[in-house]
Amino acid sequence: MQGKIRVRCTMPPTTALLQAIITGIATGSMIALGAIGLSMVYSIAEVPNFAHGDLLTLGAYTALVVNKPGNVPFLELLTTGTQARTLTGTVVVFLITAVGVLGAVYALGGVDALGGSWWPTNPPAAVGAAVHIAAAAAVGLVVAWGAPSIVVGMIFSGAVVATLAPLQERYVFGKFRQKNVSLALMLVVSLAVAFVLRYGIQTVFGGTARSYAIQPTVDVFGASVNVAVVKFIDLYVMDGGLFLNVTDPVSDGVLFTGSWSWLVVVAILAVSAVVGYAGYRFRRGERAILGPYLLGTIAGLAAFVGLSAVLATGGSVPESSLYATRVRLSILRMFIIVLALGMMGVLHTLLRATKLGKAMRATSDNRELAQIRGIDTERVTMSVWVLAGLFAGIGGVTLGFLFGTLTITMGFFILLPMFAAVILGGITIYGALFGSYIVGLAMEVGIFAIPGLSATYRVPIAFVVLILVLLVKPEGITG
Amino acid sequence: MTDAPLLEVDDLRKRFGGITAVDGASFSLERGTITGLIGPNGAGKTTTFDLISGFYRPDGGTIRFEGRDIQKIMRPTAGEKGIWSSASASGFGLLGASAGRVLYGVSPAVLGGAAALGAGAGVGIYFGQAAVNNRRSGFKHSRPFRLARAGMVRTFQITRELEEMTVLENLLLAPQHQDGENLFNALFRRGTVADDEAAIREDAAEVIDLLDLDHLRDERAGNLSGGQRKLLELGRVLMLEPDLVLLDEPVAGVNPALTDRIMDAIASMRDEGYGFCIVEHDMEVIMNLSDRIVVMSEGKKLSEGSPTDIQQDEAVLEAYLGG
Amino acid sequence: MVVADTVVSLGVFASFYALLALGMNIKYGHTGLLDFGHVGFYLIGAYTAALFVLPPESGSPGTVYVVGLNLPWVVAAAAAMLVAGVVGALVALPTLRLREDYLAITVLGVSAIFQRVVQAESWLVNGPDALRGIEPPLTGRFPVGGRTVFGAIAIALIGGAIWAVATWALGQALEMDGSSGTGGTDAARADGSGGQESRATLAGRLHAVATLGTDRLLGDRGGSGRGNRALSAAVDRGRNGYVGSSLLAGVVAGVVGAIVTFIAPVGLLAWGTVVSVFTWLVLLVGLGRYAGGFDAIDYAVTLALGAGYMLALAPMFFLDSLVLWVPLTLLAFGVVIGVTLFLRANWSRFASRPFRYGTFVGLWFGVIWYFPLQVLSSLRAGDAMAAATTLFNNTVWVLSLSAPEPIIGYSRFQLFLFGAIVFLSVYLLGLVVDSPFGRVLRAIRNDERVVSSLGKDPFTYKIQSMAIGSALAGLAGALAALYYQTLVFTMFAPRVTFIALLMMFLGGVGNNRAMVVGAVLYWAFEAATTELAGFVPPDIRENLQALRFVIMGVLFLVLLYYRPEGLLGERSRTGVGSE
Amino acid sequence: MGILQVSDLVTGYGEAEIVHGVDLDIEREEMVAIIGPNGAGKSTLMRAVFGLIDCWGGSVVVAGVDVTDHRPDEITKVGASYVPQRNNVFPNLTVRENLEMGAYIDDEAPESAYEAVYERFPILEERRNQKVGRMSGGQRQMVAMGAGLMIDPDLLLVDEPSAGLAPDLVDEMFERIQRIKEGGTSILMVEQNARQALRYADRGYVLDQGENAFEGPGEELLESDEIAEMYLGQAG
Repeated sequence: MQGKIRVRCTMPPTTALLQAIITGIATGSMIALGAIGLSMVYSIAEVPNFAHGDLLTLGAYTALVVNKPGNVPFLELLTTGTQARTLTGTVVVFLITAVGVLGAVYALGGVDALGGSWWPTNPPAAVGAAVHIAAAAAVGLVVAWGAPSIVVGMIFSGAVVATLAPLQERYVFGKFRQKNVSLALMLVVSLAVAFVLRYGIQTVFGGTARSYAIQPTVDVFGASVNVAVVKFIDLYVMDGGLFLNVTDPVSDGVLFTGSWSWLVVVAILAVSAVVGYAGYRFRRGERAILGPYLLGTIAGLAAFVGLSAVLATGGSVPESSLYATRVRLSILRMFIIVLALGMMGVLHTLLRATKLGKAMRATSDNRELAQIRGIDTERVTMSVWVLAGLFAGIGGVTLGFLFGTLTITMGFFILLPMFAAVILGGITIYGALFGSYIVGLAMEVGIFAIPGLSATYRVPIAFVVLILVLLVKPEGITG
Repeated sequence: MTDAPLLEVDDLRKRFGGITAVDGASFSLERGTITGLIGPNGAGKTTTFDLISGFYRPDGGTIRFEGRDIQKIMRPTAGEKGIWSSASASGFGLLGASAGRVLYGVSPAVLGGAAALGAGAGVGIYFGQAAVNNRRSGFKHSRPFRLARAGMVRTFQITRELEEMTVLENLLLAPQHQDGENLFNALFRRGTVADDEAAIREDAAEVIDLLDLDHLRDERAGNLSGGQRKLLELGRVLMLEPDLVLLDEPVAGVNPALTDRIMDAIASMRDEGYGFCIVEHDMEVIMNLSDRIVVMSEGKKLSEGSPTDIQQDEAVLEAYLGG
Repeated sequence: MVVADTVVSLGVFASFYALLALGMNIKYGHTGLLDFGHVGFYLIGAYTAALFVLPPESGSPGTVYVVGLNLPWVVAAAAAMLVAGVVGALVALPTLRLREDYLAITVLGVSAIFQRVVQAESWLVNGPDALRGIEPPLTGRFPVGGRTVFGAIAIALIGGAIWAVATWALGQALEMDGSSGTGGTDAARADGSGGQESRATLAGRLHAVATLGTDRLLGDRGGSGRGNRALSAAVDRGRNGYVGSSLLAGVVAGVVGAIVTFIAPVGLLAWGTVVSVFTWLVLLVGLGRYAGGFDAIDYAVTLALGAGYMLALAPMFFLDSLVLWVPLTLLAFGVVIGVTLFLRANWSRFASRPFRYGTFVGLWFGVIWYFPLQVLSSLRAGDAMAAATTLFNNTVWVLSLSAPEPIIGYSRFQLFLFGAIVFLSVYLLGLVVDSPFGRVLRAIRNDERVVSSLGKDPFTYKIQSMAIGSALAGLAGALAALYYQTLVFTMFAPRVTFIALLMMFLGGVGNNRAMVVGAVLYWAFEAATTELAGFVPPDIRENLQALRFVIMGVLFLVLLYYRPEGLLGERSRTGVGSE
Repeated sequence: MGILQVSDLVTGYGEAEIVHGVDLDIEREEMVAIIGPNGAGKSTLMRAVFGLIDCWGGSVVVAGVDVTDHRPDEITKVGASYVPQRNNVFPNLTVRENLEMGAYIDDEAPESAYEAVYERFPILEERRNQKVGRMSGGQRQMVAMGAGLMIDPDLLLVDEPSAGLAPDLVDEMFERIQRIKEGGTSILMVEQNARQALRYADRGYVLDQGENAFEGPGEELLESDEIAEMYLGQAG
């Protein structure tokens, strides 16, 4: 056959565009981790919080307490090595976590909140207190037990930052809001808070870069996999069908191999489409947590992945193929995508299914009407800060994990794309998610598409996109 | 064009979201007369004002001021087009040059060529978007300052005084074509500016005198009472010497003594040849002051005539009291 | 220690930061445009000036830049202003129509873009590496000893300028006395009785001497000890009274100084002493005027408090162990702050004029640091001669006496140069702000829609405001480039914008002169904390330096909350003769 | 004991005093209309009663509880509910969610509360999962009313229920309000459409320039010449 180009494929070339798109999705997820909290605070508490990036930094550094206590000032006295703690040290970590959890609850409405006043049902104060204390103790135990794992570090950071973030509202932004200051002054105030936070972290930790102590390899299906190093995902298109091969370049181990004949590919696609559409039909007209589009998409994707896995047949790397491509992706980036999706899922459920979430959306829509309807908008505002802190804590640790090093300015550099995403989304929570992926994709695809552009230009590209969009629609995409 | 009516509104339409605020209103008014615009709440009077004074873009219909379509008045001048297109050209030229640099290196020829290409693209983009705006989407300009320059000025329902500036400064701000408003003059032709300023100060002193604001001359406008603010707004209008004045509720919240003074000032200005269009809820004031009254209801003109006609018009009463 | 040098270099920093704050003030204070990307224009000014000044061939190995024009610094500074202004206008074109928060964030993004371009494009200005070799003007000609032609010219210029400014300031102080309202003066006269009178005459006499007779020549007779008639005449002439006679006096003093230093071996020393002492006297008169009705008790209390704050630092000097002095110092500080707050709450004198009191407490603190503290170590060593020399050196701040013979070092010249630029900028901006143009800007800050309804296009004014503000930032950048001589992209972090905002809010939003005060206060704090950091072990010095930013941030928040109009407040504009 | 007593209420915005001492008294299961020309301070009065702006003087008592200057959510808890004139729905929430927000102070609104609202406004059940922002003005008004009724209030304050409605819908709206009253809820409404409002109301208050001008049974006020004069003024 004349038209077919046979590619020798022991090592397929990287398709830069596809690679850029996938990296872009990972970057978008990374931005979304912070943008969720930023947009919540911006739209509901009406604070364009420049300190949000530094909350992420705070989260990243806080995890050191669990992960590498030997590097934390004062705590180093309670350690026996970089990672190992004395019993006192463990108790201290337990106490910090428990106090963090209780503090976050306290932020929702003082002592009453500890008694359960923020619950949808009004329990007796003793019951509420007992539940809260039990929960705090449980989280504390998990953290104390699981340290120095980085995942536990995320929980720890989440709890601590969720307690600290509302303090900004209580002691700074709330005070200024009472004075009815202009939005411009609020921006200046938040810039000052950012300054205090950033250099506060530097005061404690010093200016040198830090890093987590993490086991880069985990066991997956018996194989040892390095999560931080990129994996090669090779896809081959052949006469007879598709072949997928996932390898670990370090260990040279093969993580997954599968091949599908064209017939099977068509069947999988068809069945997935039918399942997706069925899911859509099933929910049509409903606006629940799982709306028609969401359910359809999830069902379709699940069917696709499940069928693909089940119907894959083994094989070996083909000698030649019509087309071959390689995408590099680390487990870590995959994890970030999954984490972002998970957090969005939690947020979505919260906003759609819980009374608090609905009150948040209502307050964001029309604060005064929310008050008229009997919503305690102050509590809603505080809960938004708690959530934003929680997400910032978790997001910060993830960032530190991904970047490899923790620096004082890491949060600020991610803040700019976050703001671009939030403004693109017209300062709504769902818009911010959308904006995050637009910005993430624009950054990565832009670097790829413009030859000669160095990677330093990622953030500028985000802003060029933002400015171009604002030129056309000054109120943002969804605004 | 002097025989054209001072203001002619024809089939004016404006929608906000799903709500039609103005739905085909037409009326006209003449020099040297006071026209009252009344109607129940939500009849679209203030929106009509905003449309006439150029703060909103109409969805349909035309407004002519002294025979000229206000859209034409608000169009950018040649000078503005020049500034915008050259700004666009230099911006894109810079972009082109940097792109050339990134793609092909530092040779001056490449840089120059890329810059020129970028500049050309910039000019093209500017005029292209203008053309698309005008032809395709029926773009309507909203640049109220051009209308004020042409001689039509408005006041606001909720007074908008410059709170941190004094009464005197509020007045001094108003006159058109002040030499000192040009940065170059302010720095290098200070003599001319000082003369100009002295003349304006004299005018302002007269206006202050006329409106009896003497004792408040150096008071921050933010400290004035509601009625005094209304007076101050009127004073700014006087400083401008326009042909047509649109007054949005000039006596709302003003005590009776001040109301009389405002009414006298309006009447005497009318006699000097100013045209007025007034929205006001105080019926006594509007009936006494107006030469003609236009009644709006649900975004349309319901009726038009002399104050006595309107008072006897059953349809008007119905509109107010409801069916 | 001779700390006059420290103070002079502090003044240099303060001068170009004052320009940065002035630019911000035009944008935000006068027009209401919140520009979080201000540093971007500072960057553009700095690099533009650098490229204009640098020679075509790279000055040092490993330095690459696109073009070196080797032009004089004046051209470079002008170009920096022009380029920064034009870029400011270009940035403003698309962003100005946005909401204020979008505007702030978008321009912050633009400044981040500028910074990244500098960092990434190594052909442009040496990329991530430092751009070195920027030659400040006339460095080779300094220090001057006086007995050369160039030295005489420099001395004539520097001395003349200082003399003129000091004379003018003295006149202003006299005027302030006259225009502070009849009521105030009467009251002051009533309780101050004879003392007040004689001081007024003393200051008047000093002014008469300082003008070197030129006031008679010009008929500038205000304040020359002739009582109320002359004073009111001075008030009538408005704020710019004394300008003529001050300038002329400056010229005369400069020429005389040049001649004296040129012919006599001790001329420079004598000239420096006279000029320095004159500036101290003017400062004293100014403070006396600012103090208003202060009596002995007030002076004593403020002195005690200032000394208290200084004493609170004492443990630091005498105890080597960090664990010992930190808590002690903090405790002592707590006590003095407690006393201050107690006085403020319970003592009507203090409560009625907290800022005046605060200023004096701070001043005494500074005075103690500047004079007695510096000779302490010499005295302890029993070296009275060294102590006297130090004291003399610090007093005669214009000269550098460390060399065998008195000289004028480059830093003095730089302060004079930068100071003159700041002075001129403030003066010109004053003209702009007081003109109808400035009136429109302030109207836009109040309510854009009114401006529009009065037939003025707010957009063109906002563009001009952005251009002027950015040009000033560019000028600040140019001076910074000349001062640092080395530029790295990290110098242009968003932190700089924050500092400019801080200085603006510290001084007073919308008040141009207050920008200088804000800049000086900021750098005083900076210098003081740097000195403190010298007392801690090097390994935690970095933490301490971060801590001072935290303190700065907290103080900024407190300031924004309790006194958003700044320490000096917005200059009142109630017009002339509002009494 | 009436459901609402307002005595000598003074309030305004910023420095402008708009309501200068108004008295109102509403009995249980009574429907009262406040009418008056534009700018008479009707809506301002309502907002002050519901705690959205500060009262400068006077007092507000709802169901025997003094709620002067209480927060709106606290006033809701005494059994009062308010339907503002504009912006009275959450546009990004669905109909059902809007209703749920209406019952926010209840732990969990019983399904019967929704049923009751759906019964009054059947169209809302049909569209319960639709975003309110996409609905017409009339339907929005129904959503707002429905949300106001979710807590089965003793007192319902309605601001201009007929504003922005097509003429044929106005009658329908008043009839619905009438039925709500018959269900045992006292109603205070502010209305521009004086004639219609007085036809349905038991009593009417006329406000003029922020003060009580007339008060009386609806029919009586309808006949009054002075009212027409107040609306249109007198040429003199």
